[in-house]
Amino acid sequence: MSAPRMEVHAFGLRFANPVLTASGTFGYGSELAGSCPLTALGGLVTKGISLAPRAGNPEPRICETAAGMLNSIGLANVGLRAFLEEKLPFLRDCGTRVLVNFFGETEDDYLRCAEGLSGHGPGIDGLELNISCPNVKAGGLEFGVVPEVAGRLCERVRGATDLPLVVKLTPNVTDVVALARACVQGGASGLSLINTLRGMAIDARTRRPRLARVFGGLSGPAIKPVALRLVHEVARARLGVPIIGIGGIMSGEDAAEFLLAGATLVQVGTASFVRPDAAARVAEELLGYCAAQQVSDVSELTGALA
Amino acid sequence: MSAPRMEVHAFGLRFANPVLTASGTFGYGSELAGSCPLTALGGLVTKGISLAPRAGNPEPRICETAAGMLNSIGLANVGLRAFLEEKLPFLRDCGTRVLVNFFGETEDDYLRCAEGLSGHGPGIDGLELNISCPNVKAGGLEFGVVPEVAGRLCERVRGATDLPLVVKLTPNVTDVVALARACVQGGASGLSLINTLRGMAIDARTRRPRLARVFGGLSGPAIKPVALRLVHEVARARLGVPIIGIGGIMSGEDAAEFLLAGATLVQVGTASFVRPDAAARVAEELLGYCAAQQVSDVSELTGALA
Amino acid sequence: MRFFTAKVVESQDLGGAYSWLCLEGCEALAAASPGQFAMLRGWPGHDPLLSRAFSVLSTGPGTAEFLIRRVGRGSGLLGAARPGDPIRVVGPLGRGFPVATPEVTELLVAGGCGLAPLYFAARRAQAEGRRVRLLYGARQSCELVLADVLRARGVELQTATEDGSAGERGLVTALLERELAASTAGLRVLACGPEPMLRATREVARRHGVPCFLSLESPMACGVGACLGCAIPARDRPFLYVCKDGPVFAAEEVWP
Amino acid sequence: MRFFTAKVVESQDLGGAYSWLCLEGCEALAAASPGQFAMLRGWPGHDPLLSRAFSVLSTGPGTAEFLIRRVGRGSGLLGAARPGDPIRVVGPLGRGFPVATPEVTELLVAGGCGLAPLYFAARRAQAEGRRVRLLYGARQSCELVLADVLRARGVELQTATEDGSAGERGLVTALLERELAASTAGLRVLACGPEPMLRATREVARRHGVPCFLSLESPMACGVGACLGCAIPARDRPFLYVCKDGPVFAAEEVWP
Ligand SMILES: Cc1cc2nc3c(=O)[nH]c(=O)nc-3n(C[C@H](O)[C@H](O)[C@H](O)COP(=O)(O)OP(=O)(O)OC[C@H]3O[C@@H](n4cnc5c(N)ncnc54)[C@H](O)[C@@H]3O)c2cc1C
Ligand SMILES: Cc1cc2nc3c(=O)[nH]c(=O)nc-3n(C[C@H](O)[C@H](O)[C@H](O)COP(=O)(O)OP(=O)(O)OC[C@H]3O[C@@H](n4cnc5c(N)ncnc54)[C@H](O)[C@@H]3O)c2cc1C
Ligand SMILES: Cc1cc2nc3c(=O)[nH]c(=O)nc-3n(C[C@H](O)[C@H](O)[C@H](O)COP(=O)(O)O)c2cc1C
Ligand SMILES: Cc1cc2nc3c(=O)[nH]c(=O)nc-3n(C[C@H](O)[C@H](O)[C@H](O)COP(=O)(O)O)c2cc1C
Ligand code: FES
Ligand code: FES
Repeated sequence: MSAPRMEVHAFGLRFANPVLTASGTFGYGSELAGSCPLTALGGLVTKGISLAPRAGNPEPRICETAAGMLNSIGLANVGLRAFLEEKLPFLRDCGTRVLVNFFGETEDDYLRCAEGLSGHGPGIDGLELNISCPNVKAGGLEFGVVPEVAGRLCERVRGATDLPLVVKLTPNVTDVVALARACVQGGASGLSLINTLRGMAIDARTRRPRLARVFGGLSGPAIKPVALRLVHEVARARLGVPIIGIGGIMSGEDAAEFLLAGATLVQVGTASFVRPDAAARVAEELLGYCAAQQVSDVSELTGALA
Repeated sequence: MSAPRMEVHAFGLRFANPVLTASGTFGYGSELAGSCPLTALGGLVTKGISLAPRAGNPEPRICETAAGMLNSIGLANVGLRAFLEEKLPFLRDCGTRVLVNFFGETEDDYLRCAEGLSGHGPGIDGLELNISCPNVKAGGLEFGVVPEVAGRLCERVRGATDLPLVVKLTPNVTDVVALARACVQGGASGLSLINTLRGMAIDARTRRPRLARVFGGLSGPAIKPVALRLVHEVARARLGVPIIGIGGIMSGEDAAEFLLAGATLVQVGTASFVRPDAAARVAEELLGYCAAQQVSDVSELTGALA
Repeated sequence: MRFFTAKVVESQDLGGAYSWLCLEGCEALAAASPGQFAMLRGWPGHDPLLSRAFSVLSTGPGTAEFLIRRVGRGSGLLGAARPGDPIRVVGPLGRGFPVATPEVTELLVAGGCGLAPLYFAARRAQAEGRRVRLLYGARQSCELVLADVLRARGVELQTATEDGSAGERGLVTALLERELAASTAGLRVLACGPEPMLRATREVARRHGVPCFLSLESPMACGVGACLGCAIPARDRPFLYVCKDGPVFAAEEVWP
Repeated sequence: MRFFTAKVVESQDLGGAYSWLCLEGCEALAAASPGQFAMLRGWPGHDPLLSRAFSVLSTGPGTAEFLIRRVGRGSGLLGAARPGDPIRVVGPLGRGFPVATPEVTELLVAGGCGLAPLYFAARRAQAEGRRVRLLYGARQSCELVLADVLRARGVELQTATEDGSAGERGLVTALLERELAASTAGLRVLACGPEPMLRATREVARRHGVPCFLSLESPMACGVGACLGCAIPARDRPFLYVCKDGPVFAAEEVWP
């Protein structure tokens, strides 16, 4: 048998393979490029960008949990302008697809950020809209929990850019399918799920929360069963857009599980902290898996749960 | 300093210490009593009881995940009558507090089960109402996700029994505080949280779900950060009833964390599978923790997050 | 059933992905009978989380031996354990093979790592002066672990491999068919191995009217009847539980 | 920065909850300078999940040594590693101590497991023929690990313990105060240890007008600047990141 075909098409883009890095776990692309050859990836997703730079939350910002970690980085980022000036040049010719993750505290922030990220030619192949952010106007409730709110945001952002627009969903909701549907109706080109699960940790000796901001986002292998479930629920709803599966992927087999559950692409997050070459390794192992399982085209796996 | 006082009062009951076993992980009390002395516990919670016996789901019913496990036992149980005839006699004189967990597929099931479990004198100290069950009448949506539905169920069950009524909440919701509030308004004497997180697992080689019923409940250390967060959210809402903290407790320090987050009691679940004496050991370690931290009365810890 | 921490005394790689593990501090397993098992765990941290089920291979003064096929993470870690490593043990667990009277001849049928409980049964029969024969099948010769040991100890042994690299070429059930065709007097079949082999064994025994007992596997969380995770479909009720009703079942009780 | 799997050659329990670990296959760490660190991981499974940060203690041909204080699960597992065990390594990482010109005299101040980078600095200074003095404090004598080795190698060493069981009774900053009171000419203070000790060291150095560099710790996920988890409050911007801006900082850059 000839080598399995690993190329995947989604949102009008061609990806060399289905494995991307996840936002916030691979910096702006250059930090880990030395250990994780970008050309081995299907793509990378940048740290979340906002209109203005953000310093992030007070420390401690991270702590380890069983087979996982909590973070409350606070969406620290260099801001739109510095991103375009300082980070984009590297990404222009980095040898893989680039999705830029972005967010705002108001609808306007989101719109202006999407506009600002558009029209730069190569270097930004698509946008990933992070809707798990507190909505300042709505008193801190997240944009991503009420279908109408999320749908409206997608619709407005959709009008502000011509780039493929992937919407990243939060898992901390009763009915993810309702949200997903609203986003697709709002014009989402695809759906990324999942973002982190809300959690907390306490130091029993000091009696203090282990994160300065008390609550944080849980990621890593611990959340994989929840992530697979959400991907599968959304996939079964057949909303007509590709899904990017995210959550606890550490190996090529983990990636295959997400594809089988219904994802077209996957993202590798926390694994890159455990070993810097994780995403490239997942891609390589996924190729090995396809070869061993006599899968001639990796996209056959999508939704092929028996 | 004299030995820390470990006794706790809640729902009008005295518990020798704050550590109970969790429903579905300790059988009907006798299975593990040989390795886990019941007198060392604050109490035990039985496997969930329904009006009629239930055989449970097809196999495979369980699978391991990173620092956790999924189960879809399908609420297999001997049914109310056999419980009263065959299991209750052992519990009458077992040396610890007994809460009977129960559930139904309709409101009527719930009511009749609560009635059937009441008025038996010693052996049943209280009831734990599992509302994370598919509501047959409401087309399979769980009783535990819409505050009005959950509140109404609590109210009706409250009218059907004089026993302390603890309501066990599901974590798979956007707003657990709204649910908790509805249950307390419905007359709950206390709140247990959390039940399992909905998840799934896939065998990439066979392409099949690892559980016959595809979806299952995630438990174990993996979910502790989510459980602590939910307990803390509900505790901060100050609803005026004691909270039983559950989710991934493996050690006395884990138990202390739940108390600090706002729980009055805790339950040990999956840990009993990893070592049969887990709950007794957690109680012992919690005593050791109190002694080392110069806590003279364990109930001082409740909500004492710095 | 007891819960305790034992210590590795010796560990050997037997080839064919099998390890042999000898633990000390296992006084509590002295009363184990063939077919009973223990839940083992010997690694730090919560991943893997659950203990793994292994049949008792044999017991000595304070010691217990296990045969471990390294198929995944848990068995891989146990198979790689080194002398001095602590292993947490819950056991002895479950219902073993039925007790045999002197007039019974046990015909043991082992497939792959199903050898463990039958090795124990063979040695027990020898110790009790009962006649015993073992039919032992595997895919290839390197997987016929402990066959030499059994032969050296005088156990009557026939082997079969799928690739013909040792013993007869073919399945162990072909050996069984021939044995039962020759004579069935006083015979009782005890079998352990992969499910297809057990189903075939049951069928051959049924055809010849010979009582048959099967040692089954199923995923287990607790091993002690508390989780209800180890259900298998049964004949006269919906489910039986491998850890407490088994792992040894009369062939007609299960898989309706 | 490289990512590779090394192997334990030797491991020693130094007492006082300290282990000394020597790894082979560490050619990639040969270029490490004092103050740089590596992320280490050496256990199966996903729990613990993250690698742990350890300062390079010294490097040899293909080898690297680490001093490991066993304070929790990860350091406990690394400290208990045995010859042959595989250890995954990312390194060398971060910015080490500033390069010293021949006229600079480094005054090294170590508290507890803060010794590691200063041990490396002391040996490097010796190798380069620069004068170096080490002030080394701990709670009790058994925690003054490797002090004998340093003395035997001719490093000028003064010690202090809080309980007076070795060296002077008291804090290492008292030794520093005395040294700086005697003379500050050409001196540069390099320090590593618990935060209160570092703050006190900075204060003493500031009072005497001596340049001071601190090696800091913070929880880390990646060690390479990708997670933004290792933030510490800084003077002229909100945060600096220990793994990429440090772990060595000029004292006045941090903790405004
Ligand atoms: C009663 C009983 C006796 C057994 N005796 C032996 C024996 O003597 N020698 C031997 O080599 N093996 C024996 N097994 C099988 C052994 O338990 C599994 O091979 C082992 O659990 C695999 O764990 P793993 O982590 O290596 O594999 P993984 O595939 O990584 O395990 C994942 C999960 O599935 C479970 N699992 C996987 N395979 C099995 C299986 N076949 N049976 C039950 N659970 C499984 C594991 O326990 C674990 O929870 C026995 C099983 C049972 C139920
Ligand atoms: C740059 C740097 C260099 C270091 N050099 C050394 C050294 O040479 N020798 C030595 O013994 N120790 C050193 N440490 C501290 C060492 O990293 C921690 O002691 C270790 O991470 C504790 O892990 P644990 O699992 O044993 O403890 P746990 O408390 O179980 O760890 C829980 C989590 O907290 C993190 N954590 C706990 N304590 C620290 C700490 N002090 N610093 C950073 N993260 C921590 C762990 O990495 C882990 O993620 C260094 C730390 C840093 C940041
Ligand atoms: C340290 C850290 C920072 C993150 N930052 C972002 C971010 O800026 N935007 C975003 O959409 N997701 C962010 N995430 C979420 C990840 O992209 C991913 O959805 C999540 O971690 C689950 O995947 P994993 O289990 O593979 O890590 C972050 C996650 C981590 C651990
Ligand atoms: C095998 C299994 C069976 C369970 N059965 C029940 C049940 O019958 N009723 C119920 O309310 N919760 C049930 N639970 C949920 C537990 O009581 C507990 O809420 C959950 O497992 C989280 O705690 P843990 O992480 O300590 O296991 C079950 C859990 C497991 C693992
Ligand atoms: S393994 Fe838990 S009941 Fe059988
Ligand atoms: S540890 Fe990840 S950025 Fe510093």
